[in-house]
Amino acid sequence: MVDYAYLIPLLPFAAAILIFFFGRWLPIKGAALGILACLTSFGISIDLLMQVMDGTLKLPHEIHYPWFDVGLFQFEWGVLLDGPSLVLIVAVSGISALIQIYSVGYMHDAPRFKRFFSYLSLFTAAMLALVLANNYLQFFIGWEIMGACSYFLISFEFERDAAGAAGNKAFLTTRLGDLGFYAGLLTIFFVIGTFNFTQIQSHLHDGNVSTHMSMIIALLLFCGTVGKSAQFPLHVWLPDAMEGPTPVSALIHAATMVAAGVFLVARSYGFFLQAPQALEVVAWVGGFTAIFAATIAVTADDIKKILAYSTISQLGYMIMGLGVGGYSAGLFHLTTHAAFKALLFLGAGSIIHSVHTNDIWKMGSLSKQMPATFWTFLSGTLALVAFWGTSGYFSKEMILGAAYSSNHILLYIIGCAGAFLTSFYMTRAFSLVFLGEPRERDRFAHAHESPWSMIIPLMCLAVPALGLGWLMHDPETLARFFPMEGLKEVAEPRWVGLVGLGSGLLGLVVGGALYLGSLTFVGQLAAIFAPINKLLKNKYYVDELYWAVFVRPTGKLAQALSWFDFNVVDRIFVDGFGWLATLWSKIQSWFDDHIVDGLVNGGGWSAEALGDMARRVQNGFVQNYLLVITMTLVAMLMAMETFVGKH
Amino acid sequence: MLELGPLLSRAFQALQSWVILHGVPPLAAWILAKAIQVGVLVLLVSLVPMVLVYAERKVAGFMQARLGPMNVGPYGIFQTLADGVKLIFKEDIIPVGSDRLMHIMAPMVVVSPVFVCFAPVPFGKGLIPIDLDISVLFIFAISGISTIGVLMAGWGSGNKFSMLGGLRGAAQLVSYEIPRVLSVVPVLMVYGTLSLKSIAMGQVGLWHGFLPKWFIFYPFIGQLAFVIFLIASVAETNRTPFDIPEAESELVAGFHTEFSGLKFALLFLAEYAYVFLSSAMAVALFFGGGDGFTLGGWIPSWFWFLGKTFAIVFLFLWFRWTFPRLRVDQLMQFCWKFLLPWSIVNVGLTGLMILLRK
Amino acid sequence: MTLSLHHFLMLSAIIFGIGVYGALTRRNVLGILMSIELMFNAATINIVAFNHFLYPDKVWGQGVVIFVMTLAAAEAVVGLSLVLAIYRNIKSVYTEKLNLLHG
Amino acid sequence: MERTLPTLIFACMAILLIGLSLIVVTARSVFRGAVALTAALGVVAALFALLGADFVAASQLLIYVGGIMIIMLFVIMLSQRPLDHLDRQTNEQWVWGAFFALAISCALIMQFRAVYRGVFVTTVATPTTASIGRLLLGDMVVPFEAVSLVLLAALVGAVYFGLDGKDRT
Repeated sequence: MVDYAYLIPLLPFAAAILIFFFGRWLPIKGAALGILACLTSFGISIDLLMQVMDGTLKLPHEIHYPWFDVGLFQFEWGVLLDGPSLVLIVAVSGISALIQIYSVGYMHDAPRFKRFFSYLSLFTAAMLALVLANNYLQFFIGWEIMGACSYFLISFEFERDAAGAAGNKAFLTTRLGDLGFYAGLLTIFFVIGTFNFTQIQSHLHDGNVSTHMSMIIALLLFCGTVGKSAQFPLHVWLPDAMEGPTPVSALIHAATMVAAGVFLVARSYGFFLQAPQALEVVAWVGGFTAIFAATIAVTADDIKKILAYSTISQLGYMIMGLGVGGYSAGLFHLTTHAAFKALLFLGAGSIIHSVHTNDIWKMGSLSKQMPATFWTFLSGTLALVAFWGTSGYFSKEMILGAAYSSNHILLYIIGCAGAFLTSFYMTRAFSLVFLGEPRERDRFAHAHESPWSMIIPLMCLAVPALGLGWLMHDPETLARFFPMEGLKEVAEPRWVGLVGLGSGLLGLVVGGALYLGSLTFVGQLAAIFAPINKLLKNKYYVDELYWAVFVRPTGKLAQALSWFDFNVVDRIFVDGFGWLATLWSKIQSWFDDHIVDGLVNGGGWSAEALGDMARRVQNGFVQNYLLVITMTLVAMLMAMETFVGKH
Repeated sequence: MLELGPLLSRAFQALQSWVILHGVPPLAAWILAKAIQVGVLVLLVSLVPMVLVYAERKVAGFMQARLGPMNVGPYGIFQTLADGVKLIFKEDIIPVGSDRLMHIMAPMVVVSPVFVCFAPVPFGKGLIPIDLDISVLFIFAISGISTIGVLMAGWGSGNKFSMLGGLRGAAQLVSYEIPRVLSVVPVLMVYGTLSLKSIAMGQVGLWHGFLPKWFIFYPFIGQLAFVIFLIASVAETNRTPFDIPEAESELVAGFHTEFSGLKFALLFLAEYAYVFLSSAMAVALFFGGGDGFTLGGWIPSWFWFLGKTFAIVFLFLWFRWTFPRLRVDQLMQFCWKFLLPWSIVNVGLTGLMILLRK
Repeated sequence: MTLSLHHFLMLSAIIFGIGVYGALTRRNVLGILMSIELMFNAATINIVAFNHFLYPDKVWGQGVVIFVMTLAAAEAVVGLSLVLAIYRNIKSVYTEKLNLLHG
Repeated sequence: MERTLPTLIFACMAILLIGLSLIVVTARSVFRGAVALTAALGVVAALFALLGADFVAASQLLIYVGGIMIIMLFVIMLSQRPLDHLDRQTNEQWVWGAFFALAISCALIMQFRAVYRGVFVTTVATPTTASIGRLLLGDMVVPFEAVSLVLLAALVGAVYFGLDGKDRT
C-alpha cells in the first residue's frame, strides 16, 4: 500500500481538474467527487497509519522517481513518509473531507459552487503534495499552488470589494515571505547542491554546512514561515482573510495552509539545530506573536476575527514550541490545533449560517436554538483553552514545559499569560454567543439548527478535539511519530503544567464572571481602560503603520518619479533642448535677416543636430535599442576572443 | 524482354567507357552522363504535356458530343504542335508598371520545379533517374516552390486581378498541400519508407491469388487515401472544379492574365506536367507502380506504369469537364473541414491497423 | 582542397552578420522579420555542420534543427499576423511609425 | 573527383547564398527581398543536403519555402502600397549597423577559424529519416510535444490578431 502513497495528493488533484471542467455533469455538481477523492486519500492515509502502528511499515520511508535533469543535477520527485508527514496527511485529508461535506450544506445556494469545490480539492492536493514531498522543490510547488488557491478562495465572493482586497492582501503579504523562502531555496541549492531532505539531513549530519550558512538558510526559510503562518510582522493578512467563506477559513486558515509554515520549520529543523541563534529568533517571534494576537482577540467583536487572532496566537505557540527545542511539542500542537480549530471555525460557520451576522454582540443565548452546535463548539472551546483532558491541554502543556525546561523562563511566563488570555477571550465569545440573554429578539427568533450535512462534520471533529490528546500524549508515541535526533527533551517539573492549566482556568473564571454577569460592568471597564481598548480594537495600528510606512511612501515615490519624468526629463531634456533649438534658430533667423545669408544653413543644421540629440534620449525606436544590444554582443565577443579564445 | 531499364543502362555504360577511353577526364564524363540523363528527362516532361493538351481537347470534345481538333494532321494530332509554334512566335508583352524582374522570372519559377520533381519517379524496372531515400518528401518539397512562382506572377503583373488571383492561388495551394501530404502518410506508414521505388516494390504480389497487393485495395484506408490525394492533387494543379485562381469569368484568368507567348506556354506546360506528375505519384503510391499483376511477364513494366498513369490523367480530364467551379469560401471549407479531418482520421486508422496486425 | 567544418561555420557567420545588418537597418517590419529568418538559418547551418563533422553517427543536431524550423514557423506566423494588425491600424509597416512608446 | 566536387558545389552555393542574403537586406522592393530570401533558404536546404542531412533539407524546403515564405509574400502583397518600392528602405543608423554587423561576423569568423580549422569527416552519409523519427519520438519526445503546443498557441494567436476588431469577442 505504501507504494501507492503518491495517490494521496494525486486523487484530489485529479478531482480538482475533473470538477473544474466537467463538474456540471457530476453528482452534486462535482462535490461528491471531491469528497470521494478526499475520503479515499484519508483511507489510504489511515491504512498507512495502521501499518505503522502494527509495525509492518518502517518510518521514514522514501520513494523517489526521476523527474528531470539539468546539466549534472538530477531532480526527482517522490514521497517521504515519516512521522510528521504521516500524521499531517491523516489530519489534512480527514479534515478536508469533513469540510467539503460541511460545505455542501453551507454553500448550497452560493454562486460558482462547482468552482469552489474544484479549488478546495486543488488546495487539499497541494497541501498533501507539500506534506509528502521529499524535496524542497516539490515542497515549494505545493506551497505556491496553495498560495494561489488561498487567493482564489479568499476572494471567492469577489463581488464584494473587501473580499477582493483581502485576497490581494493575503497573496501579496505571503509573497513577501515567499521571497525569503525562495532565496533560502537558492542558497540551499548553492551550498549543498540538492533539494532532497534526506540528503540534506545527511550533509548536515556530516557537518558539510557551516554554522553561518545554516543560520542564513534557516532565517531565510523562516521568512517563508512568517508569511505563511502569519507570524508577527506579516500576520496582517490572516484576519482579513476571514472575508472568504467560512469553510475556507476553516480549511486554509486554521487547519492546513498556515500549518505549512510550521511544517516548513519542522522539515528544515536540521538547519535550525545547527544555528541556535536562528532557533532563538524563531522562539521569540513565536512567543511574541502568541501574546500579541491574544491581546487583540480580547477586544474583537467579529466571531471569525476572534478565531483568526486565536489562530495566529496558537501558531505562535507552535513556532515558540519549535523554537525552544520542543520539536514534538510543536508538531503535536499543530495536529491537535488542526482538529479543534477546524471544529471551531465550522461551528462559527454554523452560527453565522443561522443568524446571518458575524458580530457576537448581536447573538446570545443560542444554546437553546442550536444545541448540536452548542455542544460541539463547547468541546472545541475547551480544547482551545486547554481544559484538563482535552487534546489542547496535552499539547499546550508540552510546549510550556519545553519552554520552561530549556530555560526560557520569560517565554514560559508569556505562554502562561497567553493561556490566560486565550481562556478569557474564548469564554467571552462563548458566553456572548451561546449563553446569557438574547440581545436581538428577531435574530434569536429566526435562529435555527443547521442541516445535518453541517452538523455531522462538527460531531466528527469534536471527537479528536477532545480525545486526540489521550491517544498521543505519552512520550513513546510522540518519539515514534516526531523523532528528531540530536535533541533531548527534558522532563519538566509537574507544577509547570499545572500553572499553565491554572492560568487557563483563571481566564475561564474571569471571563465567565465578567460576561455572564451584568454587561454594563464590562462597558464601564472598557471605559476605564479606553486607551488600551482603542489600541487593541485597532490591532495595535499595524495595518495603519504598514500603510504609512510602506504603501504611502511607495505611492509617493511613484508620484515623485512620474513628476521627475514629466517635469525634469521631459521639460529639461526634451523641451529644453527643443527650446534651445528654437532659440538658436531665432537667433539665426535674426542673424540671417540682418547680417549674413550663408550662415543660415549652418544654424539650421545645428538646430537639427540639437533636436536630434534631445530625441535620442528616449526615442522609442526599436532598432536603435537593437543596435545597443548588438554593440554589447560585439563587446562580449571581443572580450571572449581576448580572454578565452586563446586555445 | 521489352524492359527498357537494363537496355538503357548497358548503352549508357558503353557510352561512358567509350568517352573515358578517349581521354575525357572522369569529372567531365560524369557531368556529361548526368547531362544526358537530365536531357532525356526534360525532353520527356516537355513532350508529355503536349500529348495531354491534345488529349484534353479530344476528351472535352467527346464529352460535349463534338469532335475536337480535326484539321491539323490526321485526327488533329499536330494541333498542339501548331499551338506551340504559335505561342513561341507571339509577342512577349510586359505590362507597364509591372515588376519586370518578377514578371519575367515567375514562369521559370513555376515551371522549373516540375522537372526536378520527376527525378525520383520510378518509371519502371531500372528506369529511375535518381533513387532518393526521401523521394516522396522531396517531390512535395520541390513542388511547393511553384507556389512562390504563382505569387510572383500575381505580384509581377501589376494588375489587381492578377494579384487577387495570385493570392487566392497561393492560399489554395498552401491549404490543399496539407491534406495532400497527410493522405500519403498512411502509405508511408504501411511500407515504412519514403522512397517511391521501395513503395512500388512493396506492392508487388497478389492477395488470395487474384487481388493485386496495391495500396488502393487496402480496405477503407486505401480508398480514402487515394480519394483525398486525388482531390487535393486536382486542387494543387488549379484545375476545375478548383480553378479559382485562374477563373476566367471571375478574375479574367487570374495570375496569368498578363502573360503571353512563351511565358504563357511555360505556365501551361507546368500545369499539365503537374497533372502528369500527380498521376505518376498516384500510380507509384496506390497502384503498384510498374507492377502488372498476372500479366506482368508479358508486358514491360514501363508500359504498365505509363498506362496506369494515363488512366489517372483521364480522371483529371474527366473531372474538368464534369464538375462546376466551387466558390472560394466553399473551397477553403472543403479543404479544412472535410479533407483535413478525414486525412487525419485515415492516419489514425492506419496506425490502428498496423498495431492490430502486429 | 577538402571541405572542413570551419568553412561552413564561416559561411554561417557571414550570413548571420548580414542578418544582423538587416535587422538593424531595415525600415520595413517585414524586412526585419526576413532578416531574423536569415539569422535563424545561419544558426541551423551551424548546428547541422557541427552534427555532421563532430558526431557523424548521431542525428541530435538535425532533430534540433527541426525544432528551430518549427519555432521559426510559429514566430513568423505570429509576427506576420501582428504586422497585418499593425498595418490595419496605422496604415504603415515602417518601424519609425511604430514609436507609440517613446518618451 | 569525390573531393573536389563537393568543394566546388560548396563554393558556388556559398557565393550564391551570400549574394542572395545581401539582396534580402538591401533590396528596395520588399517583395524582391522576400523572393531572394526564398532562394537563399533553398540554397541552405542544398547545404543541408551537402552535409548529409537529407530529411532536414527536404523539411527546410517544405516548411520554409512551402509555408513560411508564402505567408510572408502574402503579407507583403497585402501590406505594400504601389509606390513603396521607391521609398528608402534603410534607416539612418545603417552605418553603425553595418559596422557592428561586420564586427560580429569578423569576430565569429576569427573564432571559428581558430578553433574548428581542419575538422574533416570521412564517413559516408546515410539516410537519416528513420533515426530522426526515432529521436523525435524517443529521447526528444518532451520537447517535441512542447513545440507542438507552441505551434498551437501561435496558431490561435495568429487567428486572434488576424481578426478584425469587431470580430474579437
